[in-house]
Amino acid sequence: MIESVHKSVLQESPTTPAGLLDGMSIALEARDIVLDYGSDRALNGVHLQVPSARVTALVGPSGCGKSSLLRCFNRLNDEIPDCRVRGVVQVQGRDVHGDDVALPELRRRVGMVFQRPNPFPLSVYENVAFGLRLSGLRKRRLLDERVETALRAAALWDEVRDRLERSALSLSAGQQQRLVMARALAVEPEILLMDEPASMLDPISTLKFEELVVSLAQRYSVLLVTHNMQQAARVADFTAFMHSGRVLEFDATDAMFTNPRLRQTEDYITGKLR
Amino acid sequence: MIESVHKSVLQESPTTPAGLLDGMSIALEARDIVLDYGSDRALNGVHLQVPSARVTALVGPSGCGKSSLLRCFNRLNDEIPDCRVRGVVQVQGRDVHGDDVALPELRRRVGMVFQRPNPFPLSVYENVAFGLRLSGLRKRRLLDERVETALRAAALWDEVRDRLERSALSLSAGQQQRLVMARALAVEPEILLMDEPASMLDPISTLKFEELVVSLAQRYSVLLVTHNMQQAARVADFTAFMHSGRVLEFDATDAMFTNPRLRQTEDYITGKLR
Amino acid sequence: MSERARPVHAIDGAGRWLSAGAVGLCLLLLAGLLALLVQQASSAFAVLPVEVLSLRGDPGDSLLGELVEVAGDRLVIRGSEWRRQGDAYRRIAVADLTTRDRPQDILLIRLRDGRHWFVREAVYRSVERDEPIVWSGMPAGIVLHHSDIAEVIAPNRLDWVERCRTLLSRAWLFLQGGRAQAVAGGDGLLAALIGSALLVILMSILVMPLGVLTALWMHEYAGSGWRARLIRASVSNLAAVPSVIYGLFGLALFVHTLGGSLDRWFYAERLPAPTFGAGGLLWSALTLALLTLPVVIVATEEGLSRVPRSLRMGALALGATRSEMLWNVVLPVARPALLTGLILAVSRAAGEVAPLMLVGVVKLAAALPVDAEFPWLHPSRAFMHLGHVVYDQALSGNDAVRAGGRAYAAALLLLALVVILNAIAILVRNRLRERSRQFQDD
Amino acid sequence: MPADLHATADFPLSIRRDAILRGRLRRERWVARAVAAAAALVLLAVIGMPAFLVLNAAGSIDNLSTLLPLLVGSLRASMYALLFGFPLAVLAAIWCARFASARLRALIKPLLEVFEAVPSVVLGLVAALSLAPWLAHHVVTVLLFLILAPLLLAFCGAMSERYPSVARRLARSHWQLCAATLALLATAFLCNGLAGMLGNSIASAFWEPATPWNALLIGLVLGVAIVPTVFSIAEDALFGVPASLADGAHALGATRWQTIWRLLLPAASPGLLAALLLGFGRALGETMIVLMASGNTPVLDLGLASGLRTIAANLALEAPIAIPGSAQYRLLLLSAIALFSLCLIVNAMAEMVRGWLRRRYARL
Amino acid sequence: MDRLHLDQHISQQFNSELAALTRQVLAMGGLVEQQLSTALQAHAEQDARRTDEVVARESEVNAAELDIDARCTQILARRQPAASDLRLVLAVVRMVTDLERIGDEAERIAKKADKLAGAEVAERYGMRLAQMGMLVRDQLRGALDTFARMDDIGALERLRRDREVDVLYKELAGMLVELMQQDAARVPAALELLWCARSLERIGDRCKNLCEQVIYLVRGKDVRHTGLARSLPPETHVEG
Amino acid sequence: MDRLHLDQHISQQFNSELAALTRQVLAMGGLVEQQLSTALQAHAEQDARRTDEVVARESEVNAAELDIDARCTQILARRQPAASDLRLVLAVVRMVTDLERIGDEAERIAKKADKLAGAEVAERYGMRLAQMGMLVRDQLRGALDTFARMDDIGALERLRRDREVDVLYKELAGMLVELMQQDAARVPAALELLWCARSLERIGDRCKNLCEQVIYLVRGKDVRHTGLARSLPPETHVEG
Ligand SMILES: Nc1ncnc2c1ncn2[C@@H]1O[C@H](COP(=O)(O)OP(=O)(O)OP(=O)(O)O)[C@@H](O)[C@H]1O
Ligand SMILES: Nc1ncnc2c1ncn2[C@@H]1O[C@H](COP(=O)(O)OP(=O)(O)OP(=O)(O)O)[C@@H](O)[C@H]1O
Ligand SMILES: [Mg+2]
Ligand SMILES: [Mg+2]
Ligand SMILES: O=P([O-])([O-])[O-]
Repeated sequence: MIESVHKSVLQESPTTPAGLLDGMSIALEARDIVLDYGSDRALNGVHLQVPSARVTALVGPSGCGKSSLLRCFNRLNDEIPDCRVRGVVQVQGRDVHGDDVALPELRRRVGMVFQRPNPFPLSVYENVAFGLRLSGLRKRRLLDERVETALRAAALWDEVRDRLERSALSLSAGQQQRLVMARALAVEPEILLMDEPASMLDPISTLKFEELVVSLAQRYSVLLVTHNMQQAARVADFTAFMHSGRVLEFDATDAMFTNPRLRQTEDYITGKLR
Repeated sequence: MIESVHKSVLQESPTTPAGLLDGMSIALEARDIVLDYGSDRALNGVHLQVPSARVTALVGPSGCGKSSLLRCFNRLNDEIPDCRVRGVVQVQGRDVHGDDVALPELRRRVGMVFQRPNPFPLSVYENVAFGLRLSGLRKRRLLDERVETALRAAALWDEVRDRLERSALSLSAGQQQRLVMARALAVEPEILLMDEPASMLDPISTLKFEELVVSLAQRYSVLLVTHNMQQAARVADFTAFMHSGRVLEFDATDAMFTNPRLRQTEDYITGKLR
Repeated sequence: MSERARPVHAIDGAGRWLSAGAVGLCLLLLAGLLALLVQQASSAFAVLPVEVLSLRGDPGDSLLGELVEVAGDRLVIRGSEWRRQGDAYRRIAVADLTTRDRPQDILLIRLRDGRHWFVREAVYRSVERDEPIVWSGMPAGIVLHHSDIAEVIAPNRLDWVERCRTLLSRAWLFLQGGRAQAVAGGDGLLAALIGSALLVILMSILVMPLGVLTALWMHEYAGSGWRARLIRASVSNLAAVPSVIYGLFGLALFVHTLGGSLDRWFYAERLPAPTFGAGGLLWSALTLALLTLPVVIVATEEGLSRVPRSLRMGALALGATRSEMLWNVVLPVARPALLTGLILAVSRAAGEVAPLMLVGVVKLAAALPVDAEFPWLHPSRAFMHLGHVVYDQALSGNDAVRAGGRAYAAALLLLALVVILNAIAILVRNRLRERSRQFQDD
Repeated sequence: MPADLHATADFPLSIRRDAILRGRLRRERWVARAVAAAAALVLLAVIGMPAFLVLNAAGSIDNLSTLLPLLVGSLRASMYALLFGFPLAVLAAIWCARFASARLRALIKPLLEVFEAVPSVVLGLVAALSLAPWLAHHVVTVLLFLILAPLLLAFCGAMSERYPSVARRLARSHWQLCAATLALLATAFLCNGLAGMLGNSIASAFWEPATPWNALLIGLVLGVAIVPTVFSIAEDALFGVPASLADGAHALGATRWQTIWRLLLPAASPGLLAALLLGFGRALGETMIVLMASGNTPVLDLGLASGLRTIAANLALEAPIAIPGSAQYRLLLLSAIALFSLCLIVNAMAEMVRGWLRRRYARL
Repeated sequence: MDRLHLDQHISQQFNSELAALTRQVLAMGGLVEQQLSTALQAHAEQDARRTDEVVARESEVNAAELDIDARCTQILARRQPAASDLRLVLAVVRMVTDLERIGDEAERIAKKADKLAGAEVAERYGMRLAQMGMLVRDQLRGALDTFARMDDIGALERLRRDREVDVLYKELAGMLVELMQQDAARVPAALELLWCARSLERIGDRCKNLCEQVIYLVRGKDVRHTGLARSLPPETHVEG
Repeated sequence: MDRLHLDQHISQQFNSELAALTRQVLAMGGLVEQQLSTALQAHAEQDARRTDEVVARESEVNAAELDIDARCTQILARRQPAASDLRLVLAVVRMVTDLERIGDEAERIAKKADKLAGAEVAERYGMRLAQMGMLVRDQLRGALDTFARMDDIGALERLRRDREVDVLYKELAGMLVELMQQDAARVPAALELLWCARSLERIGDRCKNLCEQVIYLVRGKDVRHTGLARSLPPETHVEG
């Protein structure tokens, strides 16, 4: 998927064990991000590298700035009044705040899935075709093809093939969330950001959705915010722990959940109070 | 709290291992409950015994009728148009559908906590005093006392003692949920029904809330609906598994989570598809 | 559990019944209003019994006329209207009557200008066909030509089916009474209907783009800055301004200032006869557009704010620009709200009378604002309007009884129009609410 | 899938080469300009209106005192209207939002809202031609009804709770509505009968209307006219209170009325207040009803029996014939400014209090 | 795998992790079995190369233990298994320790082969040792088999057959003691042989443990120390 | 407890469960230690009652194992422990098997005391056995102690001291073999003594396992089969 391996110039931060990401290409990188909402500081010097073709989970207590960080990568923070971001954000080695960056193109490449399933009130088909139409695709045959591919990739094709023209809102919550995923996949992003995508789903839909996320990690770089520690443990290859606006620890998920390096991480994972 | 030990006349149903509840007093009992919403059947012959002074969890897939069953015990289903309940529902051995049952009194004795924290838009104090005022308590000194007791029981006193007059809506979600609990405790119920009370809370608030539930089980009989299997495992002494309008299995939580008797239960607990 | 708290329950019951009674009263009032309108309107067209009365102390003469009303111990009789409508009413105390009769052979002759004459069948038949009709009892100098006769019926002989038919045909005649009648006798609603429709259409064309774009700006572009707050506050206050003030504003700005200037610049040759300098269709439409602007803006904004943030974010995150997001996602979702705004604006405009009285509506228009003459639409012309017909007929006219009936008929028509428009708006809105509930943030 | 993805991978985010993308960005800029222009136009109109009125009204004005009866007339009409219409509308809203079944509510709410669309000229017509003559003979009936109906209904309600079988039957909302309506009709007949028995003698003692077009008539009709406005907003506010609050109260053992009284009314108070003030504004600005049914007599009397003339009606009557620039014209403009300001003040108050209450009951 | 439907989780990854885990355990079991066979061969053939082979591969067994244990820890940390999944992981955790110890004993046996090479005692009692070795290897293979098939009945049977090993061991030990008493010179060799027999007996014991874990896994009943898993009912799951 | 903050969970119940678990393990450890002491006493005092005592209490050890294992399963099933909590439970699961086996060996030793009663060999080598016993008991106590204090450094030291036990065993075994070769009549008694020594050696080995588990628990590093836990850094948790 991503051929060029962008070696980060960032010197190994103390949050990450030495050599952990050696030889991996880096899909997303945040360097010293400071983010303010008006006068409230939400992020306070975040460093993070997200490797390509892996699932990276972002965990941490409520309000520690996970969603804010996520929105930095596709500059969705631009849509929030009073929100100011400083620092370097790179997507596959290119600065997203560069002058020559076109937001629509950036956001096409960095797909996003939200907490609450948000299908457009259109048909299933039109939902998936939405982004394609935006980018100027008109031919019905091509559209059909791409829609099917995306729905298959989102493990939804079999469930909706007979009702592509039905309203997307008639799907169950779990299906809706997978539809939203298909919609994001249709425009062929390289990176997927997910903000607590399964927190509104019931346990069985959650498991199915996690299954989907894992299967996607073969082709896409996934950055997944979750409140649910177990979920991070189940799906992520790497886990980053955030606390009060900083990434405190970044490690392979196995290591994080059996032997975290920081006291704070340990406390959060094992449910202790400081 | 509950003096008289009500021995159930219900013969041991096959859902429950023989002798499991022997010698325990039964706080709630449902016998052959059939519940319809209009023409949709939500409960289809439910048998359940909830022991006193224990936490009993009710788990099962979405839409299997957990909430509907819960509302049978305080007859909150009466407030839903088109909802019809048949069968015997007993609270501490007394039929709740009896002619001599006064709803306000029944509901005072059977407290309920909902999924979404629903504090009234009043001050913290007035929230807790609400039920007391309803039952005619006016003396400020007495009210103060009872409010404090309830807040202490809900493990909230220390956090709100200095802002009893502030709006309850200014509390965090976790605190709100404990406030709602205090409100229910203030009227001195004997039984507490909880409908996914922690599903809206973040992990740390959830843990605190669970802690509260466990501590309450010494004085109250708790029936807790939850989507979260782990939560049931953590807090419940007994667990009932519901599926499509029936209670299929009822057992001690330890047994349920290490060695369930039914295939369906096992599949649900271990996350398998049928 | 068995102790019962009676006082609580008693208050509960009292509250229930009181509030239910309030709803009942509202419904009764609504039903009463409708019934009254229908009854009064139909009485204007009903076929009334014709009686022959002889009065005490006036032995030689007997009265022939329709029994219009029985008010207590008095009768109101309308005799033949020899000269003009409304000149033949007589109020008679029952006590003064000696005989009262409803002979079968009385004919009612309705003339084309709406006057009613009564004559015995025998007399009518005896008259020769070609000549002007004259019969005994007719005041001197009055002549009836055959071409003037619209209808001849025998009111006392009709069965109820025929009565209904007659009623409906009279109502229909009244409704479609064209310009000719309008000029002649004010008897007809077509001109008023056309005027109202043109007004509303013109107003919609003016208000919709402006309102929707403004709402979009407020909700989507301005954020929560001071400019958006300023406009929002202004619009909210605009909504609170009484409609008659819009009328005054329209009069002062559009008619007197703008219209006056236009006349001086372009139509100087016609002065002092005003062209745009007097009330007219254009100024009325502009005034109403201003009046309904808040309705459209508020409805649109409400619709926009019901579109969940998550949908916008979803579209943006897919790479849509802001305008693409608005056009492809937000506006389609908010479309029912726009429609509601439009319909509410239209129904408000259709029912407004007070401002129009200041800026262009007239009792009788010399010409319709549309005709076959280039440029077909004449925005400077004064026009007639249903609501104003109601007002006018109710309070003026020498034939109060008939005018009242006509006022009620016009009112019924107006009400039907407005209610239908509103019902559509409400249905659409409820539909929208149902739909938006599916993806509502909570 | 992404064969063409590799093609652009070298310039991941660049716009330079993509004509479609450039077109999209250009369109975006134009749309933004158009929208801003429309907003500017509206702002111009909004601010221009009062400014224009004030500019035109400038000049010397002599008989200012003629405005006073008009102002008093306006306030009087609105007060009577609120006195009758507001409780009626709020009670109806309570029933609709909290007692009616979903199906009944879906029927009644639109019905009463359509009521709002009834053009005021129609109500004026009814008031002037039908109600006024009738009221002249039935004042006592009406007054009796206004007093007796609530009492009787409350009594019926309290009694019905004594008999569980009755109460249970009446728990179905349509039976409840039927029963209450029947009780109302019965009360109406009772009042008519009573009035017939003692009507003339008592009435003539304190009621000698100089005219059939009096303040009582205006109060009733204007009251009815504002009922839909008030009802609609109040019902929305009451229904908008989350069901979870009511559930919470029920679960604590509160009866429905307790829930309404202690919880829902306070929680909906911003909406109720807005309803009150908007109703007041509507009554203040109402023209046609007053024009047609008030007699238009500028008197300084506060009683029910006398007629009145409001600013709005006065404008409608005099403005079409006033000569632009004349003193009378300027006086009219001045009265309009007065009315305008009054409405603005009411509206601003509504917004303020609403905002305050909303903050207080925030995050519902 | 079939009996417990371990491959029917919604999460394919979990399925494959559990499958890999059982596969690894079986592979380790195979390895250990192989070690035991080789060790016995070393005795039978008195071939030092066999011994070296066993010693060389012992580290593989150790590595397998560490690896499987780490896997179990990961599964526990990442999947929060419950019910049968949890029992599987716990059973595996206990089984690998046993397997590793079996590997140790095999190594010990193999090492003795060197010392016994050419000893007359070995020739005399080699057959008996081999016989006992066969039985024990059979037990081990059987235990692994019951695990592979999740066969609780089979495991129960195996459990009961542990006695046979004990009987053989007692016999051999008695003979060897007698021999030692008779011939002081043969004491070292006999002692070595005794250690071998003792090791085999220990392996038999471990196989018993393996079987107990299989029963625990399938039935959810811990049958250790209960005197041969008395009165287990024949079937566990009620299809509801 | 301190080191890993096991008592600082939000869930008091979890805290107390973990506390109870460690307490139970320590109690079982105490019991096993007691068994070992009694067994050694049985040898020293040649008192059959001591032996009976050990045999009688062996079932307690078994019961403790089952009980603790069940507890661990419950904790795993109900609490989904991670990180240090998970390591604690897993360490305990492995430790109890070891403890139970130590109990078994103690029983075995005690039983030999009967057979050795009055034997001359016992008198001669009793002192040495006792010495070895003391050392092993010390190791056991030390291992339990490091567990109680979550003391990874201590455990590392203990690990290293296992060699001493092996040395003693080798000495004793050598002497006994020599003895047997010299005096055929003493073979059975010497053999019994050898079994005892062997058992003590096994116990020493088990203690090593215990220490390894303590290190795993505290450091999260599995040091089994790694040649004495080379080069463990001194501290684990960075306070961030
Ligand atoms: N739009 C906003 N305006 C102002 N402050 C905000 C906004 N969004 C977030 N914040 C604040 O920024 C901080 C970080 O918020 P963020 O949503 O990124 O946290 P989070 O880790 O995603 O929390 P959660 O787990 O609850 O979603 C919080 O303190 C929050 O209150
Ligand atoms: N008010 C209602 N009207 C009609 N049907 C209802 C109503 N409430 C619930 N149902 C239906 O009854 C069934 C059981 O619902 P219930 O809410 O009791 O399930 P649940 O187990 O609580 O589900 P969840 O876990 O999603 O809360 C569902 O099929 C649901 O659609
Ligand atoms: Mg977030
Ligand atoms: Mg539910
Ligand atoms: O480790 P053992 O084989 O002696 O139990």
